[in-house]
Amino acid sequence: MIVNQFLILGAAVFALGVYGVLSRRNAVMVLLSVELMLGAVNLNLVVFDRAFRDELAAGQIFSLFVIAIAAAEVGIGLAIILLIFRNRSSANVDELDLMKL
Amino acid sequence: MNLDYHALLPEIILAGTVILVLVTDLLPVKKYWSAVVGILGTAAALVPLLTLSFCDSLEFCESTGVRSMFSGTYVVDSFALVLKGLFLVVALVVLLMSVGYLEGGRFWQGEYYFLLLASVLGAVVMASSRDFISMFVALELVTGPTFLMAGWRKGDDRSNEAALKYFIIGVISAAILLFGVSLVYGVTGQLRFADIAAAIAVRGESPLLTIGVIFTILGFAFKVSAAPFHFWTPDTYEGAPTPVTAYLAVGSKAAGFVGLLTVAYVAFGTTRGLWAALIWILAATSMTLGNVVAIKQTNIVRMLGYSSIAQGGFMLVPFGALVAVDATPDVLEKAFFATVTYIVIYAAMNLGAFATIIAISNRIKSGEIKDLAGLGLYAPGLAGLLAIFFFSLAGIPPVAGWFAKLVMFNSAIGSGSGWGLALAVIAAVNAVVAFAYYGKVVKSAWFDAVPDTVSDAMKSDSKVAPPLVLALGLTFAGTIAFGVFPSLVTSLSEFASSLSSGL
Amino acid sequence: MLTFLATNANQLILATEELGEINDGGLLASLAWLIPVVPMVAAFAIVFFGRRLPHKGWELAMGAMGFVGLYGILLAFATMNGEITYEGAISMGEFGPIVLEWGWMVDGLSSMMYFVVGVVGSLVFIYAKSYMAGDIRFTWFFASFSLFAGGMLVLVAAPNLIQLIVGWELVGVASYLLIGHYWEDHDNSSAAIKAFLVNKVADVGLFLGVIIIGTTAGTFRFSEILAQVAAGENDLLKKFAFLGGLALFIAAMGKSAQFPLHVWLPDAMAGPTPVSALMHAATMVTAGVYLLGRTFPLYFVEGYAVDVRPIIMIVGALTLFLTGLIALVQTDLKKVLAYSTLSQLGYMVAAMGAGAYTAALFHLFTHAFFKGLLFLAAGSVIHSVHSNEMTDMGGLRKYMPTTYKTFVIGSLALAGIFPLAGFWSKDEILVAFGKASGGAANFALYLGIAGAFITALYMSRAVYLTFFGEFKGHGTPHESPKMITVPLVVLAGFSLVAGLINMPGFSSWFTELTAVRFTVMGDYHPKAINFGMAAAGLSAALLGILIGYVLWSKDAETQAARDKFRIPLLYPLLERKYYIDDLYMDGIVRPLRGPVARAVDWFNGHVIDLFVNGAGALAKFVGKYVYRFDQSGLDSAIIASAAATGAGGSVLRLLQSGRVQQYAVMIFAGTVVLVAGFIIF
Amino acid sequence: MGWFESGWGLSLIVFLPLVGAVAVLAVPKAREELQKVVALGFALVTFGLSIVLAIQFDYGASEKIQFGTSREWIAAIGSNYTVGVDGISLPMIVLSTFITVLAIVYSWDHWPEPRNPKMFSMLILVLLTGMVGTFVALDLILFFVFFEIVLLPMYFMIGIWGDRTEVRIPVIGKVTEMRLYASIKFFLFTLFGSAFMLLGFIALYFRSGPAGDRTFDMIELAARSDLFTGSFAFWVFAALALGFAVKVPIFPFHTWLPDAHTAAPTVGSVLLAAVLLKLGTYAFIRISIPILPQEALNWAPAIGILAVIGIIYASFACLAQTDMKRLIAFSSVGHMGFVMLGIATMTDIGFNAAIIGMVAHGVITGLMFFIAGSMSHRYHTREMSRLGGNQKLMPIMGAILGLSAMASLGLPGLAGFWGEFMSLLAAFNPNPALNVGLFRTLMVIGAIGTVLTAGYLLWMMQKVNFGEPRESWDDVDLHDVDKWEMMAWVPLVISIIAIGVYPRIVTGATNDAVVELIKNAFGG
Repeated sequence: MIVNQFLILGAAVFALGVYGVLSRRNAVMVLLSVELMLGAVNLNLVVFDRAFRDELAAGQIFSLFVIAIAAAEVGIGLAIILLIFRNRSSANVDELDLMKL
Repeated sequence: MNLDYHALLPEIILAGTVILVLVTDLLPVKKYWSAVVGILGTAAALVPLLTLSFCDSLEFCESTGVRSMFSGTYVVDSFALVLKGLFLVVALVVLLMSVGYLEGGRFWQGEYYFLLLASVLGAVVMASSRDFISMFVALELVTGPTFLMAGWRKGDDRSNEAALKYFIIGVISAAILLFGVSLVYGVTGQLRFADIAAAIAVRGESPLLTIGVIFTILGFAFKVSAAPFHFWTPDTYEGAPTPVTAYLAVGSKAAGFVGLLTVAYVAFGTTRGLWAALIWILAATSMTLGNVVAIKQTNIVRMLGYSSIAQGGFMLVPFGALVAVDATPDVLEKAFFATVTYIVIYAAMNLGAFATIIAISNRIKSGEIKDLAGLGLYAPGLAGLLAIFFFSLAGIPPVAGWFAKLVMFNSAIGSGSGWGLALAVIAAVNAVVAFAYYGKVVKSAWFDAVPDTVSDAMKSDSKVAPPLVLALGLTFAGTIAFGVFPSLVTSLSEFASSLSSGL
Repeated sequence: MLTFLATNANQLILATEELGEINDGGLLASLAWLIPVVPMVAAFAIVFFGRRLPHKGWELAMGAMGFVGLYGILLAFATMNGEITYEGAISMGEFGPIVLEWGWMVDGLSSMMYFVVGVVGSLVFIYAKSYMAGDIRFTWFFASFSLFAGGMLVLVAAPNLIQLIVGWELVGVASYLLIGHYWEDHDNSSAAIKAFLVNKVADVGLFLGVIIIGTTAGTFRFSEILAQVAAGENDLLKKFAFLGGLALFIAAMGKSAQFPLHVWLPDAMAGPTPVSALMHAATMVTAGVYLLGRTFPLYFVEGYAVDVRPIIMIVGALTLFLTGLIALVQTDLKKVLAYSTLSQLGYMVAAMGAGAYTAALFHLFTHAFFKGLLFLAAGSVIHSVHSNEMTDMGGLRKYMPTTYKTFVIGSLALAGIFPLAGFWSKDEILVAFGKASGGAANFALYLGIAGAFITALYMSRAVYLTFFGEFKGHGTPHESPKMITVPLVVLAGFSLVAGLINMPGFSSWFTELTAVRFTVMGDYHPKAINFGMAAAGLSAALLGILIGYVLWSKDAETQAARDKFRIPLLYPLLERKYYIDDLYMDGIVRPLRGPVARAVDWFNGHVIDLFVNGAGALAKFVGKYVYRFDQSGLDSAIIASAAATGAGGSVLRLLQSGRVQQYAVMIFAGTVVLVAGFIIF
Repeated sequence: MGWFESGWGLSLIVFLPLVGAVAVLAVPKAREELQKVVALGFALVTFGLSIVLAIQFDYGASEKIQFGTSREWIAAIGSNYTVGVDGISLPMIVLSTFITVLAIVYSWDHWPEPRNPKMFSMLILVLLTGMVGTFVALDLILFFVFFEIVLLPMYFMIGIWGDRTEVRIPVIGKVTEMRLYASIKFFLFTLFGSAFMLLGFIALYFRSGPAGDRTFDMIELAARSDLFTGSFAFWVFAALALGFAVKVPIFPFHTWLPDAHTAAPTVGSVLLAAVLLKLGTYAFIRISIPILPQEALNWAPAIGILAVIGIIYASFACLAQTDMKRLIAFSSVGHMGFVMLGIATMTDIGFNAAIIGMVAHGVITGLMFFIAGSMSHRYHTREMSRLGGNQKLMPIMGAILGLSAMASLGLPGLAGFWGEFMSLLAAFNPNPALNVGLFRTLMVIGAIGTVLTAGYLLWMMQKVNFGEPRESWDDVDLHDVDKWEMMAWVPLVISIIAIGVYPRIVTGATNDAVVELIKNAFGG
């Protein structure tokens, strides 16, 4: 099993997610970038699971939980973004500065 | 699979309440019935906790020692019992605080209680989780609803903003945590804490493990808002409805600590040098940053945000002091004991502080510290409570906070290491600095003249919602009682320290 | 016994058993605690009830003082029948090994002092009733006056050093109250403060002396300390005796107003005249001499504080000479007398230094009468002309015959004219100077004879300026009432005959009286009169009177015209009192009260608080910037890092991102830093 | 009276005032008379109990802990509710309850503005609990708790009823009201000290034995003083000393004091000066020295030097003051310097001197602050340059001021003398382990300090009491001492004279205890 390559891929995807989170102005895009990071996590979990040939398949099961919860979180996130969009007609994160110093 | 329903009863009752609240909301009754159901349900959930705790002396209860389920991934031990009890009590107080608050504004009430109780359910589950899957689920159950609650003042831009910031930072932290967990899994092949500890003991440390551990711990650092992962805290605290802030500052934070404690002690117990050093840094920076920045704050809730960062730092001190210490069970237990004690006391006094602030801002319609001026003249009762809770936060005897600080110092110095001592000294200086801003609030309320912004109507309006009075009473009683008879807390936290000895 | 004492000049008499039977004084001595207590109680009683009494408290004061006077007379007679040594003590508290005691002592020395204080005090109190009549604080005056006498009696009765301090300071505080009696006037309260502070400076010596002697001896009781001195076995005490003795002498210099701590006494004239009379005659200034007398063996027994003696002699001699000269240029009658007191105190102190215990005390004794007399007479004059200045007097001989006569008797006694009291005592002192060996003794002898001359000179000046010539004041002076003149006459009587009780070759009653049992005597009383010394002293005095007559007997319009001897340099020097007051004020007091005090206060607010408030300011400052960084400083941090790495748009892009993303940056950055740190270390 | 001796009596003295505070709280705000009566009643009963304590006390065994008890309090950290009285604490307890009664009596008709008798008397009672608690506590943690409790009422007293004149804060440059600056400065200063003190306590605990045999008990720790050696002892002593030194206060930790005393309302200043400062010196005698005797000897020269610097420094600072109350405040620094000098000698004489000095300073400076308060109440100014002729305007008050000034400058026969003189005496022969030359030098400098002390007090008297009154006071209603003032002050005057004449009132209780303490700490 070629673990290292997958690991590098996972790390790269995670980093991509980080980049997206940091650079995207639209909240939805930020949310998607976070999903990317979680994707990297899932990848890792599944790869390790296979690498260990885990009898309980714990990694895979964990990744299922992650996917499910990520979906829930996206739901929450979209709800909040919707709320903001409704109040301000914009979902840009750089406008979130009401509580600026 | 053999389920111990007695042990699971609190979760079951709470889950039932969550559903019941949702159902009540649909019924054509007054909205506060949801709250009543929630309060009753939460209180009911406390009953099995008590029977479990005093199992040995109860006839109908079957003593089985530690109740471990699902192949050891879900454990109801004394630690779990104490923390569950804490979460439930915190939930009760927050519910009491919320009732009046929600009545006064344009809010969705039923869903609010539903979300709050769901989050509490997560916290209760968290206390028993002994593997990463259940812990992650519990953690998300704690956090998820709070994202929504933070934005509960739906028409208020600040509240929305608070919610979004909190959400984004929250999910990023979750991602970091998960990434760390995935690496730990990769190194050890295990997700159950006990197995991870065993695997690490066998395999020893590796860079990958180090990265995994650090990522995991830092994921929790977000929850306990330790610097430098605290940035969301002040904004969110200020923007969120105050009862939610109270819950975030106490319930959610305590849940974070529960996770941190369990993970650090049970899963990573064998790489203590690593996380202790990490936490040492987090503790020192949190205390210092929180305190120093809090001095400059003008909004009381925002100030409490920084205060809670600093208090979080104090809570981390006992762990940080474990750097470079021989792992005698005594020392480990002391640190554990100190943190649990601190959490319990912190819960009482911080909730009290928030409850008082709710009562006050209901009256003066402001959250600015300078607008508290003259409170002692027209509302001595509230001003007195304010003084008591803030002095407690500052750690002045005889109100509870001093004892929290005492056990914190006690464990830091008791660790016997120079690092522990250094941290104690940093904490001591910080404890003094902290008074500068806690004192500022008291000063404003008691020493300053009544400003023009306070109308005569506000002065004469001495009405405080009855549930809030109850909340104030509970927290007041706790703060005083824990301060004067600290053994009330220590018996709890000693009971809870069973986890550390399980190493 | 007399012969034994008299024939052994400079020889120690260690064998105390040779002194004959000791009498414990019986009931009289055991009740002597009443002597200090009665005036003290009277003082308090006057404060609380005085105003309601018919004589507004005077009767209490008078009663107490009269009681002391009678008791003093009784004790004096009892002592004549045989030496009494009695020491009573009540324990008042423990400080570790030290037991504090209140006690009373009855022996020759203290009996003599009881007698002087009691008799002179009673006369002054009688006098004061009339003198102070109509004073706004009549009652308060007698309360303080009783306290004054009471304090002195506490001091005299003290059988231990610590009680001595108590009495010593009580005298000081009472003098403060009395000198500042007319406190509405700023100068008077300043004079009172001056008296208190100068004495307080000397009290540093007293404190240190008592501590040193008491601690090294292991006891504060005079009897035990002096017994140790006699036994000569306490090496520790020997080692510290010089320092302790010197310190005690400094204390004596303060109370007995020795040069250069004499400055307070002339200013103390600010008080009412009876105060001056009592202060100069019987209480306060005699305390220093008394202290030296009480601790006399310490300075006299070889191996102890003998090296202090030359210092004592020189200080005493300087005082008697220098202050006598100042008296020559005073125009205030009371100031003349004040400087004369200083001069006489110089004699007493120098005599103590020369080892002439009896002579010094004898001079104290006689001086009490004639100086008391002179002050009361001066008061009588002042009362009648309403001025202190001799320029407002003159020719009073005609108006106030009794006062005039008694004043002249006092003056002659002071000048040391045979056979008045002053002659005998001064002569004895001069003899002592002559007998003592060493340069200091010679110095004292020459200055002593010169002093006799100066004394006669300024006293004759005072007599001529006051009582002869034409009256220059306003109104018509008249003789004072009986209450004032009777004490004058009584004191004049004492001034005439008091010297006879210790006439060499004739009587030694005083010597026997003051010979204290447990002190190791190094004292002597001349067996026969030393005609050479007597002639020297007497002729110096007569010369002084003669010159005085030449200079001042003729009346003139102005004081300047009468003071013909205006020697350049010397006269202004005397008028400015050798610039010592100026030195103290400008050199010490003003700088301390002004610049030094202000500097300390400034230091408090600007240096110590610099740290205190600076810490606060620093916390706020740091808080401000940390907060700014926490909230928005990220922008600049990112610009900096972007510039450093040279990264292009991708990093700068972050600048435009929202706040929440900056938080995220911090989180990731923190994570990376921590991970990197832990991997590396 | 078995119950009294079993520890209940002592606990009653400690907590009765607290009950009183609650009782006052229960009285409706409008019923001021009742509030006053209740407050005074509780204070009087407490005082009465402390007198009973003093009567029942076995003076023959004053070195033993009496009326003591020890109950489990916080088992988890090994801290117990251990209280007791010995000869050292007894005078301090009586002093505390005594002064408190007088404070309430004085307040009867002199409530500071903004008028709030209810809260004010509650704070006084809470303060009393803290003060007495500190003096009876024999457990370090218990001590710490009471030590800190004292801060709260005082903070409020200064902050609410303090001086409202605007001052420019040195260094920071902000202009604020005196009371605000003083209250926070007072609190932060003390808190800073006590934070380190607490660290020291905990460190002692962990060094006090193997796990399971550790203790916070002061008596037990003193018995185990051999365990505390080396650099450990050095740092622990430093930490404790920091906490106590701020409270005393020892130069250079004193700058909170002039501000706090000046800003505080009259009764606040009185209690602050009379009792609160003694907590620090008492703690030195009770904790630092018995537990860390060897280290105390190492530190003694430093303490002695700072004490004497304090004496001289405070005198000069006093000479520069124009504000009467501030002058009295600064004089406390000097007087506490004498107390600390006595302690620094590490001898029984010095300790006795320190304790009697503490008591004397309590009654004397307490009285002076009372008078200063009453005077500024009448004249509406404390600037000495504007006063003058007070003796003429108010003869009785002037006389009492004079008496207290005389007592303050250490006039023998009045209370202040013994502490001062015996401290100097003790410095001549300090503990054999100390440098004799140094302490004798300190003795001489300290003795010179007495002259300066006399100087500033006499000049104060001259400015305030003497001279002709200014015309501007002609139309002002300046009544002499009123009955409440009389009732509050006469007992103080009597005690000043009584202690001055008969020092056994204090040393009779303390001496045996002190001798024993010194013997246990330094041997022989």
